[in-house]
Amino acid sequence: MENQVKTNTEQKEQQLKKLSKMSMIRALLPIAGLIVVFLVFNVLTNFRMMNNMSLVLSQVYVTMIAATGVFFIMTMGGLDFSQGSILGIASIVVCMLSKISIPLAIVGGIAAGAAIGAINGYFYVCRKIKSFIVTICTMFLFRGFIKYLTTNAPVTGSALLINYDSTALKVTCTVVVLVIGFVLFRFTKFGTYLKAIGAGEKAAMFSGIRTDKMKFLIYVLAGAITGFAAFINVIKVGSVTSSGGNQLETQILIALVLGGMPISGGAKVRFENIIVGSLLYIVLNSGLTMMGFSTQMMQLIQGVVFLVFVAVFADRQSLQVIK
Amino acid sequence: MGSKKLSGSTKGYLILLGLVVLSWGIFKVLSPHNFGSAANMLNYFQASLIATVGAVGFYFVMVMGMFDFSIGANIMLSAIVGCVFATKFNLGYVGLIAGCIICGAIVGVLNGIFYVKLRIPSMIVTTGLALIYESVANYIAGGVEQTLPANLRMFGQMPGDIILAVLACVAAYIFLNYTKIGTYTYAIGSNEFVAKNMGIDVNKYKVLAFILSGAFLGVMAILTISYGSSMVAVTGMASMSRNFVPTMGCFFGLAFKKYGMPLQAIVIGEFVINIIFFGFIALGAPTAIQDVITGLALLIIITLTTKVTKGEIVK
Amino acid sequence: MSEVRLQVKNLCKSFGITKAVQNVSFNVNKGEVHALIGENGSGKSTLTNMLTGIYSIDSGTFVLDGKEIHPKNQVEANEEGVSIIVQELGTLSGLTVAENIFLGHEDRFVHFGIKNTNAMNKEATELLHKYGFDRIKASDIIDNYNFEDRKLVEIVKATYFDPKIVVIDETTTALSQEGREELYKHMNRIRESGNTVIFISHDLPEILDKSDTITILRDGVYIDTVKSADVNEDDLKRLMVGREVSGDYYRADYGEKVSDEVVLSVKDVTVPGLIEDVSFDLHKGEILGFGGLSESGMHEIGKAIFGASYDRTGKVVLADGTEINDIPTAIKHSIAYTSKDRDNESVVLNQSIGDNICLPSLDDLANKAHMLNDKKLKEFSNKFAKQMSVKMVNVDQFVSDLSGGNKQKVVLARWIGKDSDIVVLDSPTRGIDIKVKQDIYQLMNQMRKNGKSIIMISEELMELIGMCDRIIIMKDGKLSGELERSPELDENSLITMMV
Amino acid sequence: GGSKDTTTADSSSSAATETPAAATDNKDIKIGVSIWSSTDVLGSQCKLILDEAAKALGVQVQYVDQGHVSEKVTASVEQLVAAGCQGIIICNSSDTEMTSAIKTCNDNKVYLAQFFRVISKDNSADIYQMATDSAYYIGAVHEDEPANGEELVNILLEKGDRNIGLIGWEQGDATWLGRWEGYKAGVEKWNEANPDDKATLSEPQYAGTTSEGGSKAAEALMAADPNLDALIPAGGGGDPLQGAIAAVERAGKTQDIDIVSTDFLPDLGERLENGSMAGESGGHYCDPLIAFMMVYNAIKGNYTDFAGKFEDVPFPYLYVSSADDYKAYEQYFVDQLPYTDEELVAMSELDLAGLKEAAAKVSIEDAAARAGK
Ligand SMILES: Nc1ncnc2c1ncn2[C@@H]1O[C@H](COP(=O)(O)OP(=O)(O)OP(=O)(O)O)[C@@H](O)[C@H]1O
Ligand SMILES: Nc1ncnc2c1ncn2[C@@H]1O[C@H](COP(=O)(O)OP(=O)(O)OP(=O)(O)O)[C@@H](O)[C@H]1O
Ligand SMILES: [Mg+2]
Ligand SMILES: [Mg+2]
Repeated sequence: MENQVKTNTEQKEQQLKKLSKMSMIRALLPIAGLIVVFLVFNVLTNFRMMNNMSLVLSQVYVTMIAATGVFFIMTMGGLDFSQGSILGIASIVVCMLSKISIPLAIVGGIAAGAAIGAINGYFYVCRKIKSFIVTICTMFLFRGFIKYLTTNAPVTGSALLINYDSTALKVTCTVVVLVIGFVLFRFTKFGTYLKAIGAGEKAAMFSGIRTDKMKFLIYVLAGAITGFAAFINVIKVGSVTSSGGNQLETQILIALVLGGMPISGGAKVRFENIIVGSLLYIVLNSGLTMMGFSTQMMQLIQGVVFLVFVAVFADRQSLQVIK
Repeated sequence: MGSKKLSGSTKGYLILLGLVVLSWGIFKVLSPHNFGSAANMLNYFQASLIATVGAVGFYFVMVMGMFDFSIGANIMLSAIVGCVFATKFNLGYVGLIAGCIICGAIVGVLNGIFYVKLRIPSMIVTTGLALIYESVANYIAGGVEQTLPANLRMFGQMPGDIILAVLACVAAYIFLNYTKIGTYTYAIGSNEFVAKNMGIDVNKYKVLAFILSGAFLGVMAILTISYGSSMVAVTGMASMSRNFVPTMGCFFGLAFKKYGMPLQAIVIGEFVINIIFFGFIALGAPTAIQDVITGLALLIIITLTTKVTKGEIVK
Repeated sequence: MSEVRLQVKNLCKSFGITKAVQNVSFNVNKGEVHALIGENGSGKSTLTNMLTGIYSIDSGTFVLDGKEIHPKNQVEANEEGVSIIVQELGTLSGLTVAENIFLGHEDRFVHFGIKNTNAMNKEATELLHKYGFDRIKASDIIDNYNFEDRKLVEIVKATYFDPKIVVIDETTTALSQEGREELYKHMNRIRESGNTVIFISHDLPEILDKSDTITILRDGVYIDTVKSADVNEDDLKRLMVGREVSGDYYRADYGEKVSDEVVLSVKDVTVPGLIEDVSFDLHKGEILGFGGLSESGMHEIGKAIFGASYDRTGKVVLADGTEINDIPTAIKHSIAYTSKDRDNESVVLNQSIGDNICLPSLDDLANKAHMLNDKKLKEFSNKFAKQMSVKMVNVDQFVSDLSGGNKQKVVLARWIGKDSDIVVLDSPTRGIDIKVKQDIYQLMNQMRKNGKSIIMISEELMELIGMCDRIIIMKDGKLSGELERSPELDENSLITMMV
Repeated sequence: GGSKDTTTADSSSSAATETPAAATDNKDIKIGVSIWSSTDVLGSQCKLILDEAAKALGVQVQYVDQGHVSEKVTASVEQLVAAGCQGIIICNSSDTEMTSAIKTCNDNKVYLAQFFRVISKDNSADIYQMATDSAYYIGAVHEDEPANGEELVNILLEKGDRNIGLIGWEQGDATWLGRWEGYKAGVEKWNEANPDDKATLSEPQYAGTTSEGGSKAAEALMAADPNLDALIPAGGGGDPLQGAIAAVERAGKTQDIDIVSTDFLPDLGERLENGSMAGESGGHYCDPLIAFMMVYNAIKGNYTDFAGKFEDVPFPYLYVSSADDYKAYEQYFVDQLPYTDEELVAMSELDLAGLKEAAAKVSIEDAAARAGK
């Protein structure tokens, strides 16, 4: 009897070790996927992708920066569909202020993004409305503002902005945001708190986390980060039209999910999800474009590839109910 | 004094009718000449019907806690298929109705099956599938707008549109209140585990909800193309912009679920949004501001109907 | 004389490597209340869940009235004449009372695909009337009713069709005295009508009082079936645990003087609808117990102290004058709290043991630059998990994988790690077996000796009597009496104050 | 799929520029098209003629749909460059996007021409200068939108319409703004000349690019002004126009409200006959063809020295205001493409001045004449 118990626990230990190994592998799967996809496209396009890496990457910066904020939101179990409108509004602010001074424009963009984030946060946290309802409403609302502000002409920024459009600056900004995000997430209590809120908000609250304050601030932070991304956007684009930032939210969602992020957040998220996901998204997109498919065919392939990737990467064990 | 304990649905109706009267009153005062006559109101109501039908169907999916990003793609694809059936295959109204509804339902089946079988969150699955539907719609349409000839546009005007929409809403009402599907929809939405233990085939009913929703979106497609007369197959997720109006209607339904009158709330809610929308047009406000108003109005109405309970967990 | 109703034959069920039920065989008779007991995780629920189609059977059979049954879900089980009232909440919000009662059996009211709601409501109303639950209205949304009434609806749901066997799985812990009486009444009625109740409970006196026959399981293995009349509590404990369990796992000391030093005072605390104008002091090194019926408001006391109750008025003040109004302040001033609702309010289920233990202590563990060090965190959580002897593979394991008792240990490890001076324990031994209980009592005693102050809120009167220096009894949201520690104290003296 | 090119194609982006003259084989030439959508009505017409031209010349084309979202417009240029295009034609949405586009092309030595669009010399002087200075930016093929707008308004005014409702598609879209300017100018001129018989132009309603949007906008305009006697759905791919017509029909005002627009409908002839349409301008789907030819010739080394130059190529609209007009249009622009393969090859061999001339000449008569010979 005693013996049996012992072997039982040993077995169990092994099984658990196996399980944790499995989850390790699962976490590595998107990275492997990224590498494979990258190689496949390079072979198919005669390594043109490799040769033009800086061009391919130039589309990743805004998505990746904005995804960092959304990553935090999703970690704690929320959603944000207003990101595109935030980028649009913040870009307009950056454009307008850039005529006065560039640093002011950056600060203004961040402030505008943070303000919209605060509005999201207010309705979500203080009025207890589901985050996707709130953010879909604000997405609509601010899209209206963008259209209004661009009715007579696109909002153009100062001509000086273009001087900032260098790969070095964009890379630096992205890396800075990512590194700060990573350090915060991984090496301070901030990350643990976020994960705890995502994994069990009530228990998190009873462990002394000011969950409401935290949730509110994260929405503000995500808004601010996207407001900063607006600067990177504007130095390249130079102006904002009524569709500025359109569908950024969907891109971010797809990117994060491709990166292996569980949509319900919680303890299983990894910071790599942002980087791997954004890169995977861009590589897939650029790769398919380079292959020279027609739009329809490309979209068909995109849809299938996306579903296949998610079906393979998704960690269903941790989700008991999949909504 | 006496009305201290109003029944839930009475309260709900009072709130909604109050909103109708309030929004009508405000704009009538501000713009008495070109707003709010009985004929105008009928027009506004008609304009609200299209989204109402979609929202009413989508409610089944939403109540179960799932989401659908392929609404717009579904409407687009169904409208194109219906139009092709009606015109290219010369099937007339039969083709239009059958084409749209069957196509919508098939899209629903696909959404449901992929969601259930792949076990991926519905939000993600439907995003991926929306890409595919758009592309398929484009292959069918071949880059030409599909135009419904004037003699097939009965559902774009009085009384055809009202009849179709009323039929659809009644059907939804019956499904929700007088069939097992309705009960099980709420059961699954409330607690999937318990529902499963009660012997409910959760997956089957999830797929059914998607099919229902899809078929109603098919009806919405009929109304849409009959109203606008043509449909073009866009790509690059541009169809997503069609998602939001039905979704917002659904939010009304969710907000008023606790009063026991979700479908009615969707109907009246969409009407209110349209009253406000046309009110602003009558005032000559720029169109862009109307999006702002729509978003804001919805947010405020939901805020007013949501009771804030401290410590409640909302995701 | 009694006829066999159900034969359980060589039943087995494993979850992965956990052998939950191993080759279990026994008989259940007609017209009896047949109790099923055993420690946590001994396989009781697994067994009855197989009987009612919630779990599939690995091997073995159930023979009901001579016929093998293999229900695939609850509805099929109902058709065979078996129903269950589950441990957790079994009603669905958003549905009406009638819809809940007939869930899965709507077909009776469906003609040509259309459900006849009126007929359904009418029948439900009649049933509710028959059961004497007239205040519950069939057409109301179930959300309008509290937990207790919802359980009553479940009783109707599970028994209205006169099933041959009704399984009642730890339902009583969720019910107030009143609700329990209601339940007992119906158990009796079922027995009298010649049908059978399978009754699962951890409350041994209740088992002895209400059941005719008792089957004991241990670690998924069948141990014995005995007549209630032939055994006493100690016999049952021995059978359950497999060795002699001494009765003295409570603290043994009496007459020790508690310090006069007040560490925390609760002044005129009111939480609308729950507690009213409550005031008391907690002393250093004291274990202060709170007893009462489940609805008496005693659970809210813990939350009120911890700053976790909303709409609270009145004051909770520490010795140094600090007022506690929210959780972070409470934790910062060395107050710890374990909730009755362990899975929702105590542990973050889908997070690792390590993170759970470190969560409130992260500020202390961070360096001057607010940076955390993985190694340090791991050492910290390992240390306290080991100290609490949490059964785990490592601290990276998710809490959701742990058994109830081990989850509780994780919660305690967290607060020991935080080195809290005031510890509020709400139902610390709820749903926990004797071994772990013993550990927890020893720990409390140790903490007391180290000068910590403990508030213990419990529905188990024996542990209050056994552990507390002082017991406050609550009734209808108010303090209704206070008792000092003494060997003479017995349950009756508490109960008279409670009801 | 165009991924079968050999290794020569890979280094082509640089090879093309170092030795521009005729060194490039046609099959290695890849021209990128950055377009709002290659799948909607106007977009697929453009694609049709571009594909035909590419086939005739034996070059590859590659499309990227950017939906006129600024970020995507600039990204599309990068994607096309990365895909190995040696030349790109682009329909951007705002002038400022061209800064990044030109920069990307300069950096990678890829030729660039605009279609349907031109950088505004007055409003975006800096960008215009940058384009002029660039050795890779060739020029722009574009319609005179204000003139187009004025022309359409005049058709209405001459029909006696005085209360004109305006339906735009996307706020701030450059083409729309140009047309709007024209409508306003037309009405202003009329009012100056006829102070006693003034015309009014409504504030625009925006329809997006859907037919329901058009319907709703038209209904709103009709509701807001009961005396409305004319509608201009300014564009948006044809769907808003369809919707607006449907709304007018539904309201039973077909005879009372005249409609003009800039998107051709499949049943335009019928509509001009029964009065549900008063006039149309269109035929502009050949515009990208000219840009394509410019880029093609630049790659081939036939056109050179773009630094310091800005090739401004105006492209005429075709106006159709009677059923007969439309019949001819339908014959030469709908049922068949206006140019045969040989004509396309011939066009590619024109010099720049010749090409400009060919562009200016595009008309129904011209197509008829060429088809007749
Ligand atoms: N769904 C499941 N998956 C994995 N293991 C399970 C599952 N359900 C039960 N177990 C395990 O099976 C064993 C028996 O559990 P069961 O729930 O039957 O115990 P119990 O006797 O009802 O205990 P309690 O008194 O705590 O309710 C335990 O070890 C438990 O952890
Ligand atoms: N839902 C579950 N899924 C997977 N494994 C489980 C589940 N529940 C329990 N287990 C595993 O079963 C093991 C035994 O659980 P069980 O409930 O029998 O413990 P126990 O010995 O009764 O402890 P305690 O007395 O603390 O409840 C646990 O260690 C856990 O790993
Ligand atoms: Mg257990
Ligand atoms: Mg159990």
